[in-house]
Amino acid sequence: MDKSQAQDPLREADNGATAHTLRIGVYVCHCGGNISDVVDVERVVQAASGLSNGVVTRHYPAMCSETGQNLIIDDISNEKLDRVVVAACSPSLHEHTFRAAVARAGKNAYLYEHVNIREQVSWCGKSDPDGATNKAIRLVGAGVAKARLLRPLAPISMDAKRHVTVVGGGVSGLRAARDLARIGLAVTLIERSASLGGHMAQWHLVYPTEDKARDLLRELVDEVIGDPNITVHTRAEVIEASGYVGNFLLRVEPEHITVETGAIVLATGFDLYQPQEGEFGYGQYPEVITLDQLERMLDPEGPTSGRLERNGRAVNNVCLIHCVGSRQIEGIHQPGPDGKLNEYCSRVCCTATLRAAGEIRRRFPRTNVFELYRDIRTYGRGHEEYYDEASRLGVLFCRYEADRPPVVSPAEPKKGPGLICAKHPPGRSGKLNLVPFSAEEPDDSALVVQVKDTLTFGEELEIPADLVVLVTGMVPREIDTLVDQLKLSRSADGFLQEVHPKLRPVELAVNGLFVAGTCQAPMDISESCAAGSAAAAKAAALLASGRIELDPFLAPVDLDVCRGEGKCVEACQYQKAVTLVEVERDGRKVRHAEVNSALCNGCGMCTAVCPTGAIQVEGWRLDQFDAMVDALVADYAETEVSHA
Amino acid sequence: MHHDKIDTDALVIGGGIAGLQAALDLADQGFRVLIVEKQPSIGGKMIGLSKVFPTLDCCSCICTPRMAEAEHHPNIAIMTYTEVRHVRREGDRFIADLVKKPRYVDEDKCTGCRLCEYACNTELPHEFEGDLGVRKAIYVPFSNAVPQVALLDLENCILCGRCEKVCPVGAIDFLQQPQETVVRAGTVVVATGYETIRTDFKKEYGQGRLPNVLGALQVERLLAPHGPYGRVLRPSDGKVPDSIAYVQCAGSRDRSAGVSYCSRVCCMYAIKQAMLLCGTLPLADITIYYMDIRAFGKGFEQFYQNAKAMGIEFVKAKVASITEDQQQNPIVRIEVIEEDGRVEQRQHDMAVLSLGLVPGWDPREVGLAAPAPDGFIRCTQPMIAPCRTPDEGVFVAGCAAGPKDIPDSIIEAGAAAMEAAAYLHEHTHVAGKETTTTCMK
Amino acid sequence: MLPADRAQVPKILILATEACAYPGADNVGQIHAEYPANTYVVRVPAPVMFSEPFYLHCFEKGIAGIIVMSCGHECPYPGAYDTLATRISRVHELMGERGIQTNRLRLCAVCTVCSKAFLKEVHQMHELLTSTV
Amino acid sequence: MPEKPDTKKPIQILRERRGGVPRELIERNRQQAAIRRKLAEVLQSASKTVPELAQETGLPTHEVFWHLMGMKKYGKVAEGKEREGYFEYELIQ
Amino acid sequence: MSTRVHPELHRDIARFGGDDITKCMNCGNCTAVCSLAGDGAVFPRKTIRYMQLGLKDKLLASPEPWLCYYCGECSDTCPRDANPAETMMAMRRWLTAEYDHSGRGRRLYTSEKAVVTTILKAAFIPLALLLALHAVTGFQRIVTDRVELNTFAPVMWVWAVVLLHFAFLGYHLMMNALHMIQHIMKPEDPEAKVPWAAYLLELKSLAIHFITQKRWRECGEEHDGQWLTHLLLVSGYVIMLVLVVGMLGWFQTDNIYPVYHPQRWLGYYATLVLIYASAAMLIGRFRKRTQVHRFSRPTDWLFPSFILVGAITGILVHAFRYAGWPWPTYGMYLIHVMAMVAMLDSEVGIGKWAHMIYRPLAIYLMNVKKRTQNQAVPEAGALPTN
Repeated sequence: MDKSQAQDPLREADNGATAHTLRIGVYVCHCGGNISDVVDVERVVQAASGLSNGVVTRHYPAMCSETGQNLIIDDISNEKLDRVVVAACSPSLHEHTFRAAVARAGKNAYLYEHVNIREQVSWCGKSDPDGATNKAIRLVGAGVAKARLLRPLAPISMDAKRHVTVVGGGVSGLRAARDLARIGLAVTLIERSASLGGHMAQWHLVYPTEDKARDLLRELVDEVIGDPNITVHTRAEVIEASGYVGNFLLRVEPEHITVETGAIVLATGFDLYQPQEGEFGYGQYPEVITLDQLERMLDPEGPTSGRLERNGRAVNNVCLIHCVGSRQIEGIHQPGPDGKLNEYCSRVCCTATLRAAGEIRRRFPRTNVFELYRDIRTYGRGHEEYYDEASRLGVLFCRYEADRPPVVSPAEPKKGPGLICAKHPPGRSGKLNLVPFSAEEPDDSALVVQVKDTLTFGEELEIPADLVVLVTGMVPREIDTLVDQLKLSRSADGFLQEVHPKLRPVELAVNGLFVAGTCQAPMDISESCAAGSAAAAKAAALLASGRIELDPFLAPVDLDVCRGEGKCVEACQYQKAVTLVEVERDGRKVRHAEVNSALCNGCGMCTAVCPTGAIQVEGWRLDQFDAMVDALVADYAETEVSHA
Repeated sequence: MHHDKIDTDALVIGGGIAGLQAALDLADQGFRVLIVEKQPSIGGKMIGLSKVFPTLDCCSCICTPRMAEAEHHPNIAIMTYTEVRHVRREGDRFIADLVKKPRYVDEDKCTGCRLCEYACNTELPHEFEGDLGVRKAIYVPFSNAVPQVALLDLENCILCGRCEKVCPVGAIDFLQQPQETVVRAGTVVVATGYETIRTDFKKEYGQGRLPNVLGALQVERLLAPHGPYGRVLRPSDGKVPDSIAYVQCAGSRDRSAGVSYCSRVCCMYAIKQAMLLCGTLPLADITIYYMDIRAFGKGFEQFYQNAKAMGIEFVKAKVASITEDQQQNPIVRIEVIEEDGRVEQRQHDMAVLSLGLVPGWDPREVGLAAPAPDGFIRCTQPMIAPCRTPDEGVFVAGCAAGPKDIPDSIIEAGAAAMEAAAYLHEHTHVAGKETTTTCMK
Repeated sequence: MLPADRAQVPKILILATEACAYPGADNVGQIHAEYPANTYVVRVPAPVMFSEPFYLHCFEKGIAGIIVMSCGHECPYPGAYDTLATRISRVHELMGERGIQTNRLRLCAVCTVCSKAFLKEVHQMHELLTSTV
Repeated sequence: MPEKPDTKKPIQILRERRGGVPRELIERNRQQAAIRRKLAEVLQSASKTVPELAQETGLPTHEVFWHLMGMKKYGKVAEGKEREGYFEYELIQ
Repeated sequence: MSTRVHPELHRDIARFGGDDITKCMNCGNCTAVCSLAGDGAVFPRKTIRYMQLGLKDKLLASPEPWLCYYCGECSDTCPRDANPAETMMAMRRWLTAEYDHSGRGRRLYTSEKAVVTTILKAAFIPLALLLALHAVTGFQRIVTDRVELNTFAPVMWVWAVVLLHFAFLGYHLMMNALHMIQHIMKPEDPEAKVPWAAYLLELKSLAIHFITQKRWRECGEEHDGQWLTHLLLVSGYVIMLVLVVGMLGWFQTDNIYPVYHPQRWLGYYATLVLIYASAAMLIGRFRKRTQVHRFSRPTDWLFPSFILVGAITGILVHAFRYAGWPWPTYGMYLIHVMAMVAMLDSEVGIGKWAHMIYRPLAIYLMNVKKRTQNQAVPEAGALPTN
C-alpha cells in the first residue's frame, strides 16, 4: 500500500476509477443464523456479484468476529478494494466496528457502507423468507449504489474543555464529580435543591451494610466540598444548553452563571411513586403510609424520635404491601395521572422493606409484621440475608397475585375469637424471647387487610393492621427542561435511555452526555455509585487528551457551484453555523456560503433549499440518496426469488 | 526458561467482559493495560452465550467487538492461556508473576486455519460446548476466539504427528515450555468472573448422572448459532425435546447446597432461554419452576411479562428431586403451591438446571486478601466505592465481586477503571495522557 | 414470476431519522414483529434535507409510497420538523397537480420504541397501495 | 548406530519425555475410530436416526449421538429430515 | 369469608419445640421431597404454614402431623436450614396436648418440673398402696426365708389395681382420641355428613395400620431399620402389656414355669427386644447422627429410659428370684412397679401410647373421609405421573 495514500485520508484513493469501475467488496453476514435462517444469503451474494462493481462478494457466519473483519482487511489489500459494503445487523451496533476494520486496512474509514438486513429484514420477515431475501438483495444493491458515491472523509478534531458538569448532587452525582476531580478534571456540580445528598439524606439505615445513610453521605460530601477541582452550585438549575461535545455551554439559574464544559454527566435521580388517592386506602385512612415515611419513623432523629406509633398509639401490627406503583400490568392497574403504567420493577424496594421489617421485629418484638408480596427480589450481595433474617425474626409473608391485590379496609369494632390454650400457664421461654400467649387478644387494630394468599392454598386471609405501609417504587423525575435543552431520549418507562444497555450503558445518544444513577433506571446506592464512577470513566476518556474527534458528517460548500444566494443562511437554525462570506476568486469578488464545522449539526436544512446543490451533508449527499432509490427500484430479475 | 519483563500501568486479571471493559476504559484514558486471561481465548463466559436478555441481542455481536477492540487497542496488551501465580506490592508498584502455559502451537505463526484440527484423530468432549460437542486433541478453542490460534491438549494427544504434517505454516511446536513473565504495574483490576456450581451438587438432582438434565450454560451452547448440535436436541439420544423444564435456584438460595445467596441472573437467563426455545421449537412446552421471579433490571419485568404472554408456564415451586424414567425422561417432583399444595411428578423430555454462580478464583492463591464469607472478592466500601478491595490499589469488577448480569458487570467495570485511574493519578503520578503503545508479544 | 408481475409489488420507501425512527424500525425487528417485505428503510439524519423534487422523482422512478418517519417534535434539530411539515404539504400540492394520490406520501413521527406506530403506518400504506395498484 | 539427540525430531523428544504414549489413549483412539467406522457403514445404505443407529450398532444412544455430532462437525455426516422427533443423518460422500 | 391470622400462636407452639418455623419461606421443597406426602395429605409445609399464620382450627383439624414418621429428608434438604421434621414432631406434641383437655399433656410438654412431679406422684402410688396393705396386715404376710413374691405383693390385689389404672388411662386415651376425631372430622361444610358405613368399612385398615405402622415403610428403604426397631419395640411392649395387664394372675407367679413354657420365652423375647430397641433409641439420641434424633426434648428421653429401666429391673427381679434372695427380689419388684406406673402415667397422656393410637387413627380418618368423597383409596406415595 502506498504510504502517502494512507496518511492523507482525503486523497482520492480511486486511482481515476469511475463510479462504475470502482472495486467494491460486498460481505453478507449470517449473524449466526439470525440472518441466514430467513434470508438466503447465498442468493444475496449472487445478486451482489451481478452488480457492476461486485469484485469480491462473500457471506460469512459472523462478519463482526475477528475472522470476519480480517476477511475484509485481507481483501482490501489482496483485491485492491476501493469500497466496502457489509450487510449485517443494525448500523447502530457494528457500523463502527467495520469502519475501524477498513481503517486498519489503511483505507479511509468512510469508504464503507453498512446495510441492515437483520433488524429490518430477517427479524421482521420470518414468515416470508423469499420476500426477505429479495428485500435484502435490493438493500444491498442500494448500499452498493451509495458506496459508489462515497468520498473519503477526515474526522474533525477539535479542542475540548477539560471540564465536566455533573447535574444532580445525589450520591451518584457526588461519586462521579469526586472521581473526575481525582484525576484532575475541573468539575461543576449543579444541584436543584438546597443541599447535597438527594434522597439518601432522608434515609436512616441502608442495606446491605446497615450503615447510617447520613454518615456515608457526609464522607462523600466532605470530599466533594473539600476538593479544589469541584465547584458546587446548590439551588441551581440548568435552564439552557447549547454547544456540542467538548464545548457545551450551560446557562444556570438563578445565579446567572454560564458554564463552559466538555461533557455533562446527568445524575438527576428519581422521584418516589406517589400513591393515588384511595390506592390501598392511601389518603383515606391516616394509618396508610409509604415506606419512606416508615423509614422516617424508625429514624431516632425522625419525627417520632424512632418510636413506632400512629395517632399517639403504639403499633401492634404493621402490614407492608409490596409493588405499589411498580410492576403494573395493563388491564389490572390504573394508569397514573400521566396515563402511564409503571411496568418495571423498582428493584430496591424488596430489600429496603425487608430491612425495615427486620428492624421493627428486632426493636419492637411485640409488633407483628406482615409483608404482602408478589416476588421477593433480594437479588444482590447480602440481600438474601435480609429475607432470611426477616423471616427468622418472625415477619409473616403472604404472596398475592397482581390481579388479586390486597384490600385495605377499616376494622369492624369487635372482639376476636380468642384462643383457648391461654388458660395454661406459660412455660419456660425458648430462644425467641417468648411473651405470654394471651387469649384475650384485643382486636382493636384500626384497619384490616384482606389478601388471597397463594402460599396458603388460595385462602383469603384477614390481617390486622395498625399501620399499612405501601412500598412505593421509583418513578422518573420531572426534568423536562433538561430533556428539551439537551435533547435527551427516554425509554418507554420514562427513564433516560442509554445508547445500548450492554455496549454503552452510561452513554446517552447525544455525544458528550453521560447518565449515572437512578435517572436511568431504579438502582440502589451501591449501584448508583458504580454507575457514577462508570459515567466518570467515560467522560474522563472523552476528555483525556483535551481533543475530540468528531464524525465528519457536516455540510461543506462546493465553492464551484455556490452562487452565494444565501438561502442556506436563511434556512439554518444554528446561529452562525453557515454564513455568507466575500472572497476573491480569480480576481473577482464573489460571495459564497461558509460553514462553521463546530457549530454545524449536519441536519441538512440548507441542502433542501440550495438551488444549485452546492451545500451537501457529507456522508448523506443527495446524489447518494438518488442512487439508492434507483437501486431499490432496479431490476434484479435473475436473482430475485419469485413468490410461490 | 524464558523470562520476560513487562511494565504497564494497569494489570487486569481476567479477560471476560468485565475485564475487557475495564481495560478499554483505562486504555481510552491513555493508560497502558495488560490483560491476563487463563483460558486460551478472551471473552470469558459471555462469548459462550447465545443471546442476551432483555434485548435478545446476539451475544457474540456484543462481545466480539469488545474483544476485537481490546485486541487492536494501541494501549492494550493481552496474554491468553496465562495464569497469575503471585501478586505482591513493591512500593507504589505491584509485581506480578505470570506463567504462560504452552499451547504447543506458535501463536505468531498460527493462522487459525484449523487444518490440524481436521487432521487430528482424537475426539474429546468440548469444554467450550459444556462437554456436549466434540473437539479434537488439537483445536481452535471456538469459532470467534481471540486470538484465533490452535492449542494442543497434550494430555490426550497420542503424538501421532499428523497435525505437524498438515500445518501449512509450521506452527506446531512440540517442545514449547511454560513461559514466565514478571509484570510491574501501578494498579490491579481483578475481573476473574464466576463458575457455575457443579451439576452434581445435590443428590436429589441426580448428581450430574442424568443425561437429559443439563446446566443452563450447556443450553446456551445448544441455542448458540454454532452450538454442538447445530440445534436444540437432547444429549441422551438426539431427540427434539417437546417438553422442557427449568429448575430455578439450582444451587442458589439453598443452604443445603451450601449457597445461601441469590445468583441474580438465573431467572432472567431462564426466561430468555425459554423464549429462544419457543422460537426454535414452536411446539415445545416450557415450564419454569421458580421460587421468586427476580426480574429487577431495566426492561426485565416487561421481558418476564412477555414470556408469560408467549405461553411459557411459570410454576411456583422448588423442585425437590429429579429422577428419570426408562426413556431417560427427567421427572421433577414438586408441590403445586399456588393451587391445593398437592405433590406432582411431572415428566419432561429435558430438564435445565439454572445453576447458581459460585466464585471462580480464590485471591489468596496469588497472595491477595482473603475473600468474603460468600467466597467472592471482599469489597471494603460496598456502598459508596463498590470496587475497592482490602488490598489498596487492587480493584474488582464484575462477577468476581458477586453474581451480576452483563450490564451491571460492564457498569462496574467502568467504575473499577475509574477507581484504578484515580489511584494511578494519586499514587504513581502517571501522566497517562500520551497514547503510548506497549510493544510485547 | 415475470418482471411485469414484480413491478406490481408496490415498493414503500421509508425515510427514517437516524435519531428516532431508524432505531424505532430496529426495535420492530428486535421484538420480531413482522411487516410486508416491500418496505425499504433508508436512514437519514433529517428528512428536512430533501427538497420537493426528490419526492416527485421517487414516484416517477417507481416508488409506490413514501413514509417520512421523523422524530416529530422531539427532533434533535431545532425548527427542522416544522420546516419538514411545511415541505411535505407543499409536496402534497405538487402531487395533486401531477395526479398522484396524495396519501401515497405520509409524514409521521416514530420514536425509538414506537413499534406500534411504525407497524400501523407500514400496514396502512401497504393496504392503500395493494388495493389501488 | 545411535541417533544424535539434536537430530531427533521434536515429536520424538516429546514422546521420550512423556515416557511413551499411554496405552489407554491409543486404545481409546482405536475404539473411537471403530465406532465412527461402524456408524459410517450403517449409514452407507440409508440415512438413519440415532435410535435406529443404536439398534443396529448395539451402542448406547448417547454414545452414537456424540460421535455422530463429531462426524457432523467435521463434515462426515449431514443432518437430514426430521422423523417423529428425531433427525435422520446421512453420510456425506 | 376470610380467615383471621393469629401469628401469636406460634409462640405457643414454639414451647413444644416448633421454634424454627419462622425460617420457612414456603418454597414447598419439604412437601415435595417427602415420600409420604401426596394423595390428599400434603405436609409438612401445609402444617408449617398454618402454624405461621396461627390458624388453630385448621391445625386441630389436620391429620397430617400423624402421617409423618420423621425420616428427616425434609430437614436434610431444606434450603433455609430449617427443620420441618422436628416441627412436625412439635406439632404432634402440641396436638397431643390439645386433644388432652385435662391439661396434663400440656403441662408435661411445657414444664420439666411437671414431668418430675408427675413421675414422683405416680411412683408413689404403688409404694403407698403396698405400704397401706402391709400396714393393715401388720407386715406379717411377707415370707422372708425364701422368695415368695405374692406374699409381698399379692397378685390379685396388684392385678386389680393395674386393671383400675388401665381403665383410668384407657378412658383418658379414649377421650383424647375422641377429641382428635371430633377435630379432624369437623366438616368444613356443615351439611356434609360422613356415613357410618364409611367408618365401619375402614376399620380393617385401622387394625392393620395399628399393628404394623406400615406407612412408615414408605419413607424409603433407608428408614426400614427404624421402622423395624420400632416394630420390635411395639411387639415387645404389647406382649408385656398382654402378660401384665391381661394375664398378671398367671404372669406374676411364684411357681417358676419350665423353660419351654410360652410365657417364659414370650417374656424373654419381650425383654430382649425392649432392651435392644430402647438402648438403640437412647444411643441414637445421644449421638444425634440421624435427623430424627437431632432435637431431643426431655420427654423424648423419658420413654426409652423407662423401658430400659423397666426391662432391667424386670430381669433383676427374675434373677434375684432364681438366686433365692427374697428382699432384693421384693425391693427390685417395687422399683420395677414404681417405674412402670410412672411410665404409664406420664406416657399415656403425652407420648408413645398416644401416637400408637393417633397415627393409625389419622390414617383411618383420612381413609374414611376419602371414602366419603367417593374416591378410591390409592396407596400413598404412589403418585400419578403426568
